[in-house]
Amino acid sequence: MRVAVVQFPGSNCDQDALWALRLVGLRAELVWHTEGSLEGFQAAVLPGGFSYGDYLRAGALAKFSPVMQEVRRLALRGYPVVGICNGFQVLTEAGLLPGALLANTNLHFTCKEVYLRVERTDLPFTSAYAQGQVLRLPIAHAEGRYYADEETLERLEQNRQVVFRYAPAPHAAGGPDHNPNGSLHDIAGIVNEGGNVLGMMPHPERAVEEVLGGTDGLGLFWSLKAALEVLPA
Amino acid sequence: MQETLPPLLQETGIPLHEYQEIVRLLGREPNRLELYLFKVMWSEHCAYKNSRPLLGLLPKDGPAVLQGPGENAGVVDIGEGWAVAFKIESHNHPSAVEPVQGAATGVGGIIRDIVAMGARPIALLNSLRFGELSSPRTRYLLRGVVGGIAHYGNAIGVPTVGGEVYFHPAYQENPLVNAMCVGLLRVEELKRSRASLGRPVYYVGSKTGRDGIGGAAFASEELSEENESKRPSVQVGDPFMGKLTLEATLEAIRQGLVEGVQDMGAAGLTSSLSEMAHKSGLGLELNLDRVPRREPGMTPLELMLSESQERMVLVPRPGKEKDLEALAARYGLDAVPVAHTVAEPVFRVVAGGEVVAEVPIRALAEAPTYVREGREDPAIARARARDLSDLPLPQDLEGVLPRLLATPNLCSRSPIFERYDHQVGTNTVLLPGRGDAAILRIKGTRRAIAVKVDANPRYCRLAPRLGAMHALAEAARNVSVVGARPLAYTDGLNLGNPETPEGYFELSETLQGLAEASRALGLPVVSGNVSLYNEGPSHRIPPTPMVGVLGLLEEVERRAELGFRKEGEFVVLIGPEGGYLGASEYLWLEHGLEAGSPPPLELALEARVQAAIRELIRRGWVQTAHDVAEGGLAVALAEMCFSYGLGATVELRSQVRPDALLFGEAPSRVLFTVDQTHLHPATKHLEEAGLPYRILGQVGGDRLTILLPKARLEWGVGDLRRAWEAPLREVLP
Amino acid sequence: MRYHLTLLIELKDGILDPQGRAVEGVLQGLGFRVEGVRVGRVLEMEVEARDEAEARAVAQRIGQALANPVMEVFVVEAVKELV
Amino acid sequence: MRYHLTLLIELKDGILDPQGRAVEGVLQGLGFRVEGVRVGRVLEMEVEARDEAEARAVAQRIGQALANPVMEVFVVEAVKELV
Ligand SMILES: Nc1ncnc2c1ncn2[C@@H]1O[C@H](COP(=O)(O)OP(=O)(O)O)[C@@H](O)[C@H]1O
Ligand SMILES: [Mg+2]
Repeated sequence: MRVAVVQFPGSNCDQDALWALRLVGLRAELVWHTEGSLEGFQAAVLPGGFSYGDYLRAGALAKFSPVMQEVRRLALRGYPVVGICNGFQVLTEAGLLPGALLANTNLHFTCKEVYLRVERTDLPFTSAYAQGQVLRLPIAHAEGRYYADEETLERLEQNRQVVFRYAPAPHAAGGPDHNPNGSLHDIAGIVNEGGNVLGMMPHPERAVEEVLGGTDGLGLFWSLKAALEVLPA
Repeated sequence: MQETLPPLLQETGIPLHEYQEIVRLLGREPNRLELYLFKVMWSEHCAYKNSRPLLGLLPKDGPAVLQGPGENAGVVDIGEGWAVAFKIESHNHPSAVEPVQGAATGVGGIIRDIVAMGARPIALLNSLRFGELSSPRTRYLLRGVVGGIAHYGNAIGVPTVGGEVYFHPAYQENPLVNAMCVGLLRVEELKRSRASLGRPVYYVGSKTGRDGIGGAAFASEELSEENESKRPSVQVGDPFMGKLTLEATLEAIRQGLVEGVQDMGAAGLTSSLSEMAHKSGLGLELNLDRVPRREPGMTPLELMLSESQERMVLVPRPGKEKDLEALAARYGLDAVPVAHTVAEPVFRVVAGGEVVAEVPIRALAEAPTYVREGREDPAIARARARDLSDLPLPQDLEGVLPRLLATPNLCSRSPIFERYDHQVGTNTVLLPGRGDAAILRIKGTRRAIAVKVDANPRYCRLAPRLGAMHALAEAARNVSVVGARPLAYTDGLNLGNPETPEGYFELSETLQGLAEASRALGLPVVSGNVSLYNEGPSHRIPPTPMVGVLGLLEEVERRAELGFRKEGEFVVLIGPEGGYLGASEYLWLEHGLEAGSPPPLELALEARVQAAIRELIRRGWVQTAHDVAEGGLAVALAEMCFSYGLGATVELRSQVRPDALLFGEAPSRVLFTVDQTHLHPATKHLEEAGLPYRILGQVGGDRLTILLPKARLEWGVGDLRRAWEAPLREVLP
Repeated sequence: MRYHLTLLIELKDGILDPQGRAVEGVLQGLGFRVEGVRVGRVLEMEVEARDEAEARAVAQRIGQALANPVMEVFVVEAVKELV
Repeated sequence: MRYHLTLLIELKDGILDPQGRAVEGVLQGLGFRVEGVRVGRVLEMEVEARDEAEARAVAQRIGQALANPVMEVFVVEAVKELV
């Protein structure tokens, strides 16, 4: 089972994603964005970073990279595709996920820990989590405010496509502060209708070892591994 | 000839005696381009004219040192075949002119220095100085500088893991922005700025435009109304190109394609190429027609002086030229052989088939140095001598602590570091705000490094020599209290005009202090930067030696953070209870005074305190430790409550005046916590080490309670925390 | 022929524009009586084309490639022949 | 009277525009024959003014307030009366 970690010019969490995937025993390899084929890969990760400097708009220029055709093909065939942070932005820009990611309402890059609730566990990305489990994960982005029109939002909710939602810290008083970027419906991560393309703003690959201060991201990689084990090669 | 000279000298600002020296070295009059080459290479920034003799005082050798000063960055061995390259660099003047781009290009520049050593950058730090926080200009600069650091560091993917910020009126006209970068490399991949004879020298990266023409020279001039008009065209940082250039350079090194690497920083092509050739004991011929350009019509002078960013110099190994070109093409970068080394020791510039400049390479590289007479500013001596014993005691001791926590110099820095990606790379073990130094683990080993940069402007202003000693001692202490053994340091020396007796006095005192502390603490300097002429019309900045210390943890699990974590743990203080009011933050806040002497520093004791806390951490007995710095014991204790919202009750018994007891400052003091089981072995270790210590109390509850001989003070941790968090949040929402 | 193109890419009406709001706050603070401030991007560039109609068509295609229809609209603001 | 103002704030000539360069590279990769791409900001807003001349003067002052004189220039692109 091979996982492609796509490197766009300006990606900078590519090595981190690779490290996390390998930590759970997945065979992961870097694939440069000019690559014309993802033959032999059963999953793709679009890592965080600043593809094309995030110039014009985060993710806007990466959607033209040749490798995106192949990512699209993989997705259409039902293989898991994960976009983390900038990868999520690329997936929405490329139309593989609905909606868009706009500038945070605070107008600046924000790096801190947030909490998110797992809304669905019947996915290749979340099977290792419990329904409603609250995860502590880091965010690091300037354009993470999820936006979609009313109709799209409603469809997302009806189809249960919202996978992660920003939530208050467990045992905390609560309040409106838990949403770090102003995303609609507190959305932190969504899947496509088929449930095989995930985009999320928080960084699960930054929370995979105790020494980094938390392991709540590991579940995602374990889930992916379990899902890939039952996929036809 | 004679009559054409004065305008040219006026235009370049080269003093007559230096011009005469240039004529002597050349054996003829220089042409205009040649004179400009001298101007930039003989600028303070490139040539260290005033500081070089004094820098000689610093110890530069140590068992861990693989590369000392003289290259793009210093390198130390951290074991298991790994080494760490690090350096600090100033970008003060560009940041004063355009804070966002000035700070961004400062970050980009120091990253390239690290890459030039063959190291992958793994951490950034910065050291910032502004005027008073209440001033609109300070706010504008602070927002811009923080924005610029975030813009570049976040995008290029190097975590910004630490730093320091001080506000002081003397920086109002001349803010300081220094950036430090740390990189990781395999010992065998260490690169230097070298080329062998007859090799082509490649220009790799971004194209050359009219950016920052004359910036290096500009960096060495005082800011004044008059040279506003001399403003170079602003250099713009491009972290995207920076990232591609970084990756291409490191890949070329990993694949064994290159023999030498040099970044193009201040003074661009002129400095990078001439210095590389000089260090290689060779000459060099540069063909300007080959230089990739962004704009039409650039003159040789503009090309030679341009400080366009994101450019590197790579010297391929024989036969690897095509591989290097192909690699650069893959990243969409220009890679052009613009020069080649020659045996004749000259720097020759060719344009349009003609030699437009040719000067002996030594002459460029070896500028005259100056040793001057220094004299202390009597006003400063008077302020230092001021007797503080008659100061009234505050009416409301309890009220002082929240006010102190809310001063710009002590309040929470999270509104700043939240804007920096501090985790990319997944090596950051101790996040900003969580410990006195940042910790980064080394993947594939159990090792980690710790880094911190420090310098207290009040101490340095009132007593430059002692202040510099404090800067090194404190940076090293910060590294020690997280459990790491300091190995070496880098220093960013930011001072005023060395041509004034007061400025030279401060420079020379600063270096003598650093040298003394280095020897006593056994820490060599491996790299650094000197930025002089930092003054405006009415203020000279305090001498500001920003010291960046790098330390090693052999086992990353054996470390300490600063927050109280476990109810019931005992709070222990190493060192005396009472501090000094001289030069303290308290004195400034409550009495509006910057006066008195900074606290005395006993370096031998300092070294023993640091060794002791490291040992307690190494044995696994201590997981929480914090050094007692500005604001004294009360502030240190409050800070320890903030990470997890846990309070403590402690008792102070000393009979010194209560404000000195609570808020007085002194070095060589460390607070730590330890559980019941390890309390005895820990205190026994301190006794054996002959160190004074006292068990002050215990962790617990959500209040901080301090019992004094004649008073009981109590605060809600939440209240203190709110006071501490508010001030910068207001500026950086 | 060479043409200079100016394209504007702006947020659709009704989509929250925090940057516009921040600028509005600054301007109002300075005493300007402004409202409804919106911040977008302007792109300027030069292209080769046979005639103005072709240049305009190219501008349209570039706008389509660069704007995100989920939240943005683009306008070809100007097409000018260069001499 | 109410006026709608359109201001363009762009980088001065000669100042590196990393954004423009990246966009240019991508457009060329897509086969567009473009050159000299520059990316700036466009601001749209409404103001109260007695007449067009005043509205234009306000637009000038706003441009001065918002553009960074070290790196940027501004152009008042349009002043339109609203009905
Ligand atoms: N204050 C200092 N302490 C120690 N080394 C210094 C100091 N200032 C400069 N150096 C060293 O002198 C050399 C030249 O510095 P610099 O011109 O800043 O290098 P670069 O051109 O690579 O930025 C470097 O090796 C630097 O580390
Ligand atoms: Mg260098």
